[in-house]
Amino acid sequence: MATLVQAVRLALHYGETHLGVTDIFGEDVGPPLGGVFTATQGLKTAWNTPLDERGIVGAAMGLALAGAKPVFEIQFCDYAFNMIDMLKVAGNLRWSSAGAYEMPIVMMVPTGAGIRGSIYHSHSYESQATRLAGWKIAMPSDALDAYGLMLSAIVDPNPVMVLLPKALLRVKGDKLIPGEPSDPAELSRRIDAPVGDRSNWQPDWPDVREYFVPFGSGELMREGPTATVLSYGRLLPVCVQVADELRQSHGIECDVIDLRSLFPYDWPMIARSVRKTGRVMIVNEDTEVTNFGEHLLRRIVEEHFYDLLVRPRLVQGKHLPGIGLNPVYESNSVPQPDHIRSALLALATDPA
Amino acid sequence: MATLVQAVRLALHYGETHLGVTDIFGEDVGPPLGGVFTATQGLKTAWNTPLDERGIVGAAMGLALAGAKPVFEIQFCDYAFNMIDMLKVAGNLRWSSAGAYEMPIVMMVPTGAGIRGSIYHSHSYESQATRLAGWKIAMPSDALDAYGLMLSAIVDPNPVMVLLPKALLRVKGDKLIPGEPSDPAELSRRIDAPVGDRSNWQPDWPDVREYFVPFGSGELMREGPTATVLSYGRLLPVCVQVADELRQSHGIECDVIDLRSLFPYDWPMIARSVRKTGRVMIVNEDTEVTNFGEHLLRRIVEEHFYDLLVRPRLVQGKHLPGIGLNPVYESNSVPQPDHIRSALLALATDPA
Amino acid sequence: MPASDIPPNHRDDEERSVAYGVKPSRFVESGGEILDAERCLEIYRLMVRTRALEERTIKMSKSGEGYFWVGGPGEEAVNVCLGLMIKKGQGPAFDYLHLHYRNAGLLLAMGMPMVDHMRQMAMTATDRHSMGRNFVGHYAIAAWNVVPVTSVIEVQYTMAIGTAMVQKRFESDGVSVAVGGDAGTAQGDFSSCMIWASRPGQEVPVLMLVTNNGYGISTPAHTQHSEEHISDRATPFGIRSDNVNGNDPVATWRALERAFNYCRRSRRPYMLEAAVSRLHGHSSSSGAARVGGEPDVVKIFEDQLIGSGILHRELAEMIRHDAAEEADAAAEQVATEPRPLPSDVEKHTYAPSPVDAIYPDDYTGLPR
Amino acid sequence: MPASDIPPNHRDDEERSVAYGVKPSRFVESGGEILDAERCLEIYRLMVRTRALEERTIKMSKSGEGYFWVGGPGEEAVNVCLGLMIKKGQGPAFDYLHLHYRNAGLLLAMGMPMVDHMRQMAMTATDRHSMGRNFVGHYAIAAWNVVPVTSVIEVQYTMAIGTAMVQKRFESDGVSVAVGGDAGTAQGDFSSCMIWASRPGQEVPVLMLVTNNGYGISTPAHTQHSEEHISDRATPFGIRSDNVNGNDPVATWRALERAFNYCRRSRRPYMLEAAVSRLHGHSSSSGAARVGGEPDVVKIFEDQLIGSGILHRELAEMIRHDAAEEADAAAEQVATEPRPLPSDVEKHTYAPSPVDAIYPDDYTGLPR
Ligand SMILES: Cc1ncc(C[n+]2csc(CCOP(=O)(O)OP(=O)(O)O)c2C)c(N)n1
Ligand SMILES: Cc1ncc(C[n+]2csc(CCOP(=O)(O)OP(=O)(O)O)c2C)c(N)n1
Ligand SMILES: [Mg+2]
Ligand SMILES: [Mg+2]
Repeated sequence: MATLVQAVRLALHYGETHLGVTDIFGEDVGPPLGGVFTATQGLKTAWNTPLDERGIVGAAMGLALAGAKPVFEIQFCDYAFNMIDMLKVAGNLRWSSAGAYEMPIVMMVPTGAGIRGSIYHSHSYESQATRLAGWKIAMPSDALDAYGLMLSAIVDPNPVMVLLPKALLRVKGDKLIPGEPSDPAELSRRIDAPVGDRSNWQPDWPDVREYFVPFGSGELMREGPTATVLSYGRLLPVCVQVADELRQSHGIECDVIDLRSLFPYDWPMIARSVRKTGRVMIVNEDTEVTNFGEHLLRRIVEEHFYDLLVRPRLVQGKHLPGIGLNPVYESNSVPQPDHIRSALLALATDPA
Repeated sequence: MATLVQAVRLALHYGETHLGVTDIFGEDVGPPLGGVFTATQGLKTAWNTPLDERGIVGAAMGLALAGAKPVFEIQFCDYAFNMIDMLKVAGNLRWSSAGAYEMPIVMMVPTGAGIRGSIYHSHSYESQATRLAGWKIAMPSDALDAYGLMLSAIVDPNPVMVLLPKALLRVKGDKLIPGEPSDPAELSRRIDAPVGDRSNWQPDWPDVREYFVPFGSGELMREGPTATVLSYGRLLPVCVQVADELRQSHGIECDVIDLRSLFPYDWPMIARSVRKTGRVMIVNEDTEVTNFGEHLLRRIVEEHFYDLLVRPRLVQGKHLPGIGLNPVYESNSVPQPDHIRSALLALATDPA
Repeated sequence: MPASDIPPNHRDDEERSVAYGVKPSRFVESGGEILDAERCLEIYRLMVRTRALEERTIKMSKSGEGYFWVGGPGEEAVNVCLGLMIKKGQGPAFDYLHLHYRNAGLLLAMGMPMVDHMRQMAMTATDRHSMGRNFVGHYAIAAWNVVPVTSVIEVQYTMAIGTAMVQKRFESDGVSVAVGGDAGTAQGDFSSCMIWASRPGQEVPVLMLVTNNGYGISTPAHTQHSEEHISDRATPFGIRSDNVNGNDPVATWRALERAFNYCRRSRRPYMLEAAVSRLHGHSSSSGAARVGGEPDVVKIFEDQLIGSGILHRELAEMIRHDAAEEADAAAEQVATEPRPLPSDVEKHTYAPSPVDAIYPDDYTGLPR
Repeated sequence: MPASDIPPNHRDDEERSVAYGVKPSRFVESGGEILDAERCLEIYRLMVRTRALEERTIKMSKSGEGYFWVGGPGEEAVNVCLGLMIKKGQGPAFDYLHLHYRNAGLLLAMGMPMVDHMRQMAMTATDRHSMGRNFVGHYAIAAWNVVPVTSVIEVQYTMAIGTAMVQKRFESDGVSVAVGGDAGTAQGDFSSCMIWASRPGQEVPVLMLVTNNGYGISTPAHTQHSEEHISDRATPFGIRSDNVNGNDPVATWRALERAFNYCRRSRRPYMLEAAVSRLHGHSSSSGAARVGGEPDVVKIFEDQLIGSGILHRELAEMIRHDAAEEADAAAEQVATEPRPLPSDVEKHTYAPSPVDAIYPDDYTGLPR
């Protein structure tokens, strides 16, 4: 099975061969490197930019205005805070001009902690991103969703941001992408650039096919009557694992929802589950003051207050200036499996 | 009584004469204009910068690192989205360096709608600002608080942002600043620059005195057993007015809390009121996805869920790409007195 | 002046004039340049119309027919000359325009009716640029490649990189024109544009035009900028540049012509700085009253044309009168046009999408 | 070489050498410059120590004693020469250092013990720069005006404006030194620094130093930058500039000396670009293996010193050996030092404040 980052690469390949992608660019995105996480290796329309995030966003907007279909990468979301004004412009340009222009750009950006990235390779971005009106925001937690969300991002004529969980990029999926060779070693041989000199290397792309994960559609990963767990990205697999453990150890069965699309989010799926369980936990790793999880909680409280049996929980990153390099920092500021487990157990067993 | 913007000016005067402020700067902050809202007229340390917000923040940080005490203005918060990376650095620099350096900078910035400012003079900033770990964020709703919060911002050795509600800048306070002449016409004659040539004008500063509003201290504007209204900035006076009307018309009496300090916020005051009333409404004009009000709601729900008698309300701005110039846009995207009134009435009368 | 009297170094002008379908009988000389009379008259008429439009718009900001005014009185020559040179149309074969908020003259010269400007000032639902959402002069016209003007200073220079890349690929002679003020060049985006537009082997046809009025709101340029000419900043990047007196329409025409010729042919960037006046202060926020001490390009050009016998005082008077009437009529027309409705607030947020389960068409509020 | 043999145009060098307390008996000539032998040996020794420190640190990144490595093998000459010229101390009377992540040599030359660098690599609680929070080489030393290094490329150039303003006011001869790479100059902040540092009548003593290693991570500079020399960008702002071969320590010393002299005396900005090698790739992310094809400044200088009879091969061997031992000992020492604790996570967020009802001392989690 493809890893998440291979899935992104396959999606971009499909995008540039079938969906009209004209430009894939960013710092170190073109040859020889093909992206610091290899997301753009071997792509025919990938190119390198100057070290200038504002220029990257501006160029993407201009390309889109002139009818091209750009996908750009910001190397780490930690470096996507010097051009939020431009992201705002991209999000408001259609509205401001009463529909005169569209802004079909795709931004992809590695986010979150988990790679020993110290203060500047550990930021989260969803709370920032979901504030950008006019944008759609997605965050896959596995390879197939990454493929399907990237394809949706490409065909959607609006600005779309795909947040890539850094720590999951090298994790293999458990479902095949349509057209993906079933042997992961074969896939790697065909599409991963060799170490060392790559000047004569050419990928041998498998014949992957169209597969969309529509915006606004979550995925119910586990089903159960007791509680609702809402998550996405890096901590989603942890939530699934914790839910499985609690089923084993305590016979507690929960809905685990992978949002996948953060804006728009799958409100029907969330509401259905909350009505059913009356117990809600929201999990993400972004810092906890003015956090996107707090928005989800607000919607739930505003519309399902009387359906809630016990107090809802949010498990989030601490409000701190950074995540330090020594592992003691990350394990004490970003939710760990233990925190999630004890929070879920408490939620499930609170007397109603 | 001084207007809010006069209070800011008096605070800056006190700051540069008694509290060690060395530099007050920003675009059009120095002579001849003294700020697009006149906040910096006549100040001896006020100077103009190039049109470059990144340079402004960087210069402020450097000044602070070298022992100066800078106060800088960003002309409108609408233009404070191209340097959020630098605000993050300012907030994390002490933490990152394990206390090697402090970062005593003050940023003041007009925010919010209400001045027919169209798409780019109507943004709010509190949801953005409260995400900045390491910063303290304040927002006055009247002149005296503006004075007291500015003085606290100046003496606090950490980065402090003072959000100034644009639409209230010309509103007169109802309490005198210590040392303020009681005749507002006299005050104006003494400290407002004349129209036209000002090259020979000198302000005649009144002898204002020290007055601090500490961070983390809210103000209980109205008291009552029925409900808790949490607000700040531009909509705070509207909440007070609505609360007064409901007392008149329906005999409903509510706590109205002016947060004043958004981070840290006065949790003891909030918790006390929520325990008392069990009914909560949070009001601000920022857009509603990942809004600071949602954080306050989360704290309340997480810690006082079982104290809540009815579902809490949030009254916030709509999730939209902008606020348009024609008044129909603002009145249909930013909370209006009517919305606040009907939400409060519903909150107060919901069957528990 | 018979054709044979044209000095030899102006012969190319004669040829161009013929190409324009103008009988090359008369010329105006100024700033060491020469321009044929009919072109001068055309420019003059457009400058007068622009001025009338601006003045009527300022009046609206004071009368309550609109709120905020910002515009370009003093920049008419640059705008009109630019507008007349634009390769007008939709898509990368044509010029892209990345403007700021002082470009009414440019749009008038391209053929925009005054009423299109007035509608934005009056915030009508019929405002084609923004449906009453944006400040006046914040144009957006897809059919002419006028990309939406945003109030955020200088971001237009970064967007111009992208449109110019597409133009270069299409092997058209289209140019991406980015226009901004002098103070704005302090933003990093101005520098980004130079770096990106001059990438070795990847140069793109961006015409960076700086209208230097000597101020950013209240701040004099000379207190913040050490550059003798802003356009000198192009040199280290191998970008060709020039500067011109924007109060001299003839010189401005020629400077712009050279700039466009270079960009169209070489497919490389060019920077032109034009010194202009700011006749009504920064915007209505500073009163928008007529300020003294600044040369008035319309008056200067009028005197020049009258002095060289091309324009009669009576004709000038008539042109001014017609322009004012045209502006009044446009203002009157928009006064009764429909305003946007509460139901319009969310419109045009999203384009329809086949892969969106919540917003297949437009935005409709938070997901439900 | 007796003093009388010194060519006349190097006489000032002799005087300077005397001022340094060095007997001007021997000199090294290189790149058209000359430098006395004792200084050369001092530089050489520091360069070797820097290289040893870097190599040991790289080893830590592979052995698990630390994680990520980034540093400056190839930039030793610039760093060491710079470090020896710093007016070291706290406050505006001294130089401020706004660095990036390749400046170990600079700090060693200023007198930082190796163990201070190693502690950050090993993420110990004793790490004086960041208490185990930041990547190696992200120094912060208040006593020496080394302001905290942040990974965000190029923001140091904007902060340098502020420290230089204070230095100018104090009428000291302190300089604010900002150091960054070549690719980073594409960020607008580099341009901001030039604009702010050269404001007419408000010039400030910023020394902008660009270490040009020809790459930003994997991207060759020549594919993105049209400037022949980055330092040419200073010219339009009236900022003096120069460029130098950073693989020539003698030329580098002289170029830096001129730069500092200018800034210290004129209280104005200066830009120096140094061409350097990148001997171990960008960082441990790209393997940090030694790469071929790049000149090695330590080797070059060693050969130069040996060739001119100033250094014996045996002494060079010994210096290298000692440096490696010193680095090993430092690495060993930090291995057993305490690590930060869970209770340290919130420490140093806030400075104590008399006007904070919630956080009078440090941050303690959300308000309660
Ligand atoms: C990023 C940003 N910062 C600040 C402003 C506020 N502002 C609007 S116009 C202006 C001055 C612009 O001066 P200049 O670039 O010379 O253009 P001019 O108005 O003189 O034509 C400023 C500071 C803005 N619109 N955008
Ligand atoms: C704002 C920002 N964008 C991207 C990065 C990621 N990054 C780290 S180093 C680097 C390349 C820097 O190249 P250069 O400025 O030439 O310095 P060098 O590393 O070559 O010394 C990049 C892109 C960053 N740290 N900061
Ligand atoms: Mg200007
Ligand atoms: Mg480099």
